[in-house]
Amino acid sequence: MLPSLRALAPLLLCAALAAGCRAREDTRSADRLVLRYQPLGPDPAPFRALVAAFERESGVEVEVQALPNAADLAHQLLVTSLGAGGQDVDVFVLDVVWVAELARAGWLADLSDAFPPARVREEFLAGPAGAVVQGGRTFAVPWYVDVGLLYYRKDLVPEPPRTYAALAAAIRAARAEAPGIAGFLWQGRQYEGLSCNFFEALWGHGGAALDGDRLRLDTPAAREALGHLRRLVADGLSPRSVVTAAEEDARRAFQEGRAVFMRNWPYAWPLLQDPASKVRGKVGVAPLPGADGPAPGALGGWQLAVSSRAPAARRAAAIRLVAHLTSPDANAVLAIAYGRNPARHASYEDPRIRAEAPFIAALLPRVEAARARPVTPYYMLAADALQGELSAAVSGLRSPAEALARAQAQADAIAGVER
Amino acid sequence: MSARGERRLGAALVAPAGAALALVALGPLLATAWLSLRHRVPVLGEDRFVGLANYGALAHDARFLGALANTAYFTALAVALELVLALPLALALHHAGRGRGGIRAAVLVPWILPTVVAAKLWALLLQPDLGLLARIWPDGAGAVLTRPRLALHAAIFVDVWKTTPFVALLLLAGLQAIPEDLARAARVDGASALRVFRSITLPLLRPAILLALLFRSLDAFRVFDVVFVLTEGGPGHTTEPLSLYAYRTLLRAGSFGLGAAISLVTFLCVVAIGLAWLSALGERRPAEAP
Amino acid sequence: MSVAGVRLELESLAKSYGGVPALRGVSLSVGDGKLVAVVGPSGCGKSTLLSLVAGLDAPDAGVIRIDGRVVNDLSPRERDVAMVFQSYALYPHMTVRRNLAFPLDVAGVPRREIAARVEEVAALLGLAPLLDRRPAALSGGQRQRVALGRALVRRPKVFLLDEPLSNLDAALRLGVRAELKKLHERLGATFVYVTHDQAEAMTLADRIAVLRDGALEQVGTPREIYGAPATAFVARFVGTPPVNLVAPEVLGLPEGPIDVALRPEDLRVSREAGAAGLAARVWLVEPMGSETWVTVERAGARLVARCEAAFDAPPGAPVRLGFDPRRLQRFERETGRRVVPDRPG
Amino acid sequence: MSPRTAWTIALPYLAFFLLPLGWLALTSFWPDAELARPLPSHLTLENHAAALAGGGLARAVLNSLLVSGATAALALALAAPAAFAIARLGVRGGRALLAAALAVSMFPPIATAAPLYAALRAARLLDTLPGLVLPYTSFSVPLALWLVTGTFRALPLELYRAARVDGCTPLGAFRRVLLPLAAPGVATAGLLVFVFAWNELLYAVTFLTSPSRRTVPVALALFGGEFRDPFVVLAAASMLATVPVVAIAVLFQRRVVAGLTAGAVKG
Repeated sequence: MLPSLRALAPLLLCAALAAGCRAREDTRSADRLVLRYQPLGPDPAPFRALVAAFERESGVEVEVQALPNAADLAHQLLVTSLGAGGQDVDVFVLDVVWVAELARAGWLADLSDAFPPARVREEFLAGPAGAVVQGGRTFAVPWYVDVGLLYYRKDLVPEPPRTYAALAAAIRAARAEAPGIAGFLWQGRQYEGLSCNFFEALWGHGGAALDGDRLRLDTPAAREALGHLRRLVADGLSPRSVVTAAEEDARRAFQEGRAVFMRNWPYAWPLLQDPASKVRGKVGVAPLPGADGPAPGALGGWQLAVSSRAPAARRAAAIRLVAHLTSPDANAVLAIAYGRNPARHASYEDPRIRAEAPFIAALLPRVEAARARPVTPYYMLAADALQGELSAAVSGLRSPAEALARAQAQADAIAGVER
Repeated sequence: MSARGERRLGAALVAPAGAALALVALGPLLATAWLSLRHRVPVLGEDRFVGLANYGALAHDARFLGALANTAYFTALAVALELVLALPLALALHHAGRGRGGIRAAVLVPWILPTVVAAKLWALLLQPDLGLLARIWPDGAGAVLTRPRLALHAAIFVDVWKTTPFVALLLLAGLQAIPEDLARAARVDGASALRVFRSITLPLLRPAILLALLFRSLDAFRVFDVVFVLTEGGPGHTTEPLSLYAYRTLLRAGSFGLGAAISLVTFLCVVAIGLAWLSALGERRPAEAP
Repeated sequence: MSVAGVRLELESLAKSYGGVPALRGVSLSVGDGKLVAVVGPSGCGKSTLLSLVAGLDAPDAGVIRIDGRVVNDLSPRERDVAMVFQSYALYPHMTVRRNLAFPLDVAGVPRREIAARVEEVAALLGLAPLLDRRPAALSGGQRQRVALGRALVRRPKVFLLDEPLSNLDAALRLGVRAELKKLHERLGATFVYVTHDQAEAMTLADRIAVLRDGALEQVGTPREIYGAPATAFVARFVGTPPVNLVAPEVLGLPEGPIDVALRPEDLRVSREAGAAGLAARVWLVEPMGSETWVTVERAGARLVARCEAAFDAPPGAPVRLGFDPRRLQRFERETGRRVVPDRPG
Repeated sequence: MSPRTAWTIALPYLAFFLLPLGWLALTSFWPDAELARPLPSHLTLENHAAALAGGGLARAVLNSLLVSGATAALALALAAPAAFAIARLGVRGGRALLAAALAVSMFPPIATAAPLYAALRAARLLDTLPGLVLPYTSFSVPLALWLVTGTFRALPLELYRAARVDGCTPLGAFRRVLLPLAAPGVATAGLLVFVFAWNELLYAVTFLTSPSRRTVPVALALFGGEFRDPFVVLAAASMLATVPVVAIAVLFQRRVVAGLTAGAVKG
């Protein structure tokens, strides 16, 4: 008697599990939206308040689902659920380099009526506006932006360098003062951050990587740019460790006062000013250097898009949610509570932001100059091959010329087969 | 119940497990096999039958061949080290007497720790600037991740740290099945402790060892998390295993057909390894009494 | 306590494993309350026979009848047989009490009756002080008795014993053997007793079945088996020391297509010079206390004789051999079959 | 080997396994801003507080315990009878099934994620805990099957036969005699399956979307921001999440091993 009950226990447990969890229905009504985004910061309250305000105004319930912070995983989740033709998500975030790809796949609703391309170009920064408007139609709305910056030690460097040569000279000068200090920290690990660093160097050498839809990687400027990155390591201007470094590796070392320069995103700023930071009050921010003068920083950040799979009624509600979350007021919440740079020009004049997030307000020139990585549907397809070759060159496995030739061949193979 | 009834009962008992496997594991496997014969990039709206073209492309793909070599090297070295390290540990656990529960709990923790955390812990310890090891040996072990030809060994090391307890537990289960009288008899026969181990324990432990080798080599061949957290396959793909290549092809590049082909090749390698171990296992298992 | 014995009949039983025959057409009838010993060298099919009777394996052909009822398609639980295994197969996770109670428990016997019957069996076998121990804490003899008790407690129609004494040391074995014999006499149940030890079979059995390579060589009372073995194999299998089986010329008889067998007690060895008989030389002398075994060499063959205790001779000493030709048994050399004296051959 | 020798051998292992864990524990008390320093200026409980904030981690631990427990129970419920049948009932093609099970389960999880996603959605099991238990179970049945089959084979055949002659049906012999004796092996298999389910991230992150259904690895993966990698919080969270599992594992092991002294099986 008892033993047979025991044998049933697993089944009962499963039944209990099933009873405790309702199956998700594909046919949600129009007054229930699903929003997928990556957590903005440790404290979810300000964002929740923002969403709650929308729920009150519109009478639409919003279910918030978190995407993992690993961009690859987030991309996978979207491709898995959208590619399967599912309706389980209505509004979701997109990296700048995903918009073209997912728009071409037909998974993004056309938002041109609510956000006419002309108005998007006018109200939003040029970089993100260029990424979300594809073929004269709007497929996403910029939410917040990021940009590559040069952090430098004000106590060791009198003037931020505007050229690579000046950067090298400044490092040598600072080392005379502080022996053993590392020079320039950046992100050389085999991942998307390395691509950002590479494109910044490419633009700094006056190059470009796009020819129509086609990626152009094997160019003289690209070879110079990659050679420059490799030389930073080989000549000791950057420590060998940059070939495995991501943002946090660089930020932590810089925060401990171990380096003169660092390339990083704006998120590092408040952390460097932490009371426990060794460089608090000693850090300045400047445009990245170039061969002949400052170079644009790479554009990062996220856009909000609406699933084309959502039925019309829900799509309309979803578009209203996007409008709410990208409004100037929402820009202010994100800037003040989470330190995210607004995607709207006007927000940088917002008195609330100027008062409570002066660092963000001061970044206007940087975000205006920010440039997107190549906007092409093939970028994500080729990014993987590109990262591996860039990493191989930076770590000295191959010459820059050879690495770029290989990357070009792989990118062509992908795009060529696709067409 | 007649013998035929027993066989029928046996089939009935095996059926649920078989069905579970077929439904949830075999189905996706076949789906993937079919996919590997197609050229399919959902984001580009491409989906057509291409036969074996994906496999043909892999045969000339330097990155694929590199990943295959990385994976094989990782598997061989990690599994060998784990076995060599786990055997004494299993013996110690078996003979520890008082307090063995404590040791068992302690050595199991690395294995229970989520792989992501274990890998991040070691990523922190191995971080080339600030990691603990970098501070102790600035240009030695501490900088291992920056060296293309050494970085893979860091991943192997972390895998060994995390998985040796698993192997030890498998071997412990094997040790517990060996009658103690055998070792006692051999001791009485004048064999030294080492001799008992070599002539009694080791041969009887052979099935457990082969089982551990089987499971670990199959699992190690699919290594993913450790490498992903430590190096993401860099520098320059020198630490990239097949599963990571498949992952990137599927999820980042969204090339499902090619990704499926890589997965399937990985799978076939795993099957080959499995069959090799199985035949080794089979030779050693005496014919079952009827 | 006693159990009603029943008749067990086997008809043309055959069984093979993976194409290798283990039993070929064995027919055997065991009377109610009798103890039949199945003997033979290891691998002869003894254990297979027990498995088939117990219902642990199904025969390829043939019929098994218990108490007149065909049981081929019945499961072990429906056959009402009990079995004592060579390794005793005590359940290590149960106490002696639960081991003994197990068959009754499985059969759904009421709790109080189980307790009573366990007590009864424990008293019978002297297990009472051990009831709350686990098998690991018992000596070999104690385990053996628990195994026996577990069989007894069911009061089955047929007892199957698979080499029940082979794991006991020699001294204990004789004692338990005697106990078993008394137990069988008292119970009056039908026993099938498998052993490779002919002495056990001779002392215990009402009838002995000699198996060789899966076929019966002979079935008979111990006296028939010893005195009139049907084959050379049977002759050699029973008796200690073993029978002398030699070519006839060794014993000074005319050559022929036969071997002759002579029991050691029928061979006389004489040291007296000039005595009549065949000349031989002493090879080995083994004093056994009450008698002495003497091995002699003659014509390249060795023969054993049981002599009086006082016999002694150094190796190589010349002796004379004598025997009564009527005690000789003849077997065809080709088939091993007994040559019946009144038939020519 | 004497207990003393055993301890001498075990000690270096303990150091090898535990020192990094000690470092992890220390890290969980480390102020985030000072992570790059050789030693922290002070210790803090902020990370643990951050890990527990919102109750997400506690919920995740509960979910993980449910999912892993159900997976282990279900996998054993499927594997143990099958293992018994293969080991003792002479199922035709038992070996082939073992091999096939192994092969199928060794398919790279990443390749099966998409088809499984579609299947689970069709079954309306997406974003439910049973929807996770199902694939976990089928991927851990082979390991359980192998280990338990081995354990059953190691038990003397005569015990099974004795139980049959004593009146048990095949299933009765399995339940009353073989299963209790195989308990250590079954427990080991259960523990291995439990930990596999406990650790799994890819399926969990793909098939579960609601915050209230996250498992521990998913919850851990969601700490931090786009660039921020608050390892100290992750360390605190993993310490908090790991303690109950270690406790369960130890209790589980000890309970099963107790009372079954080695050598008793041979009788």
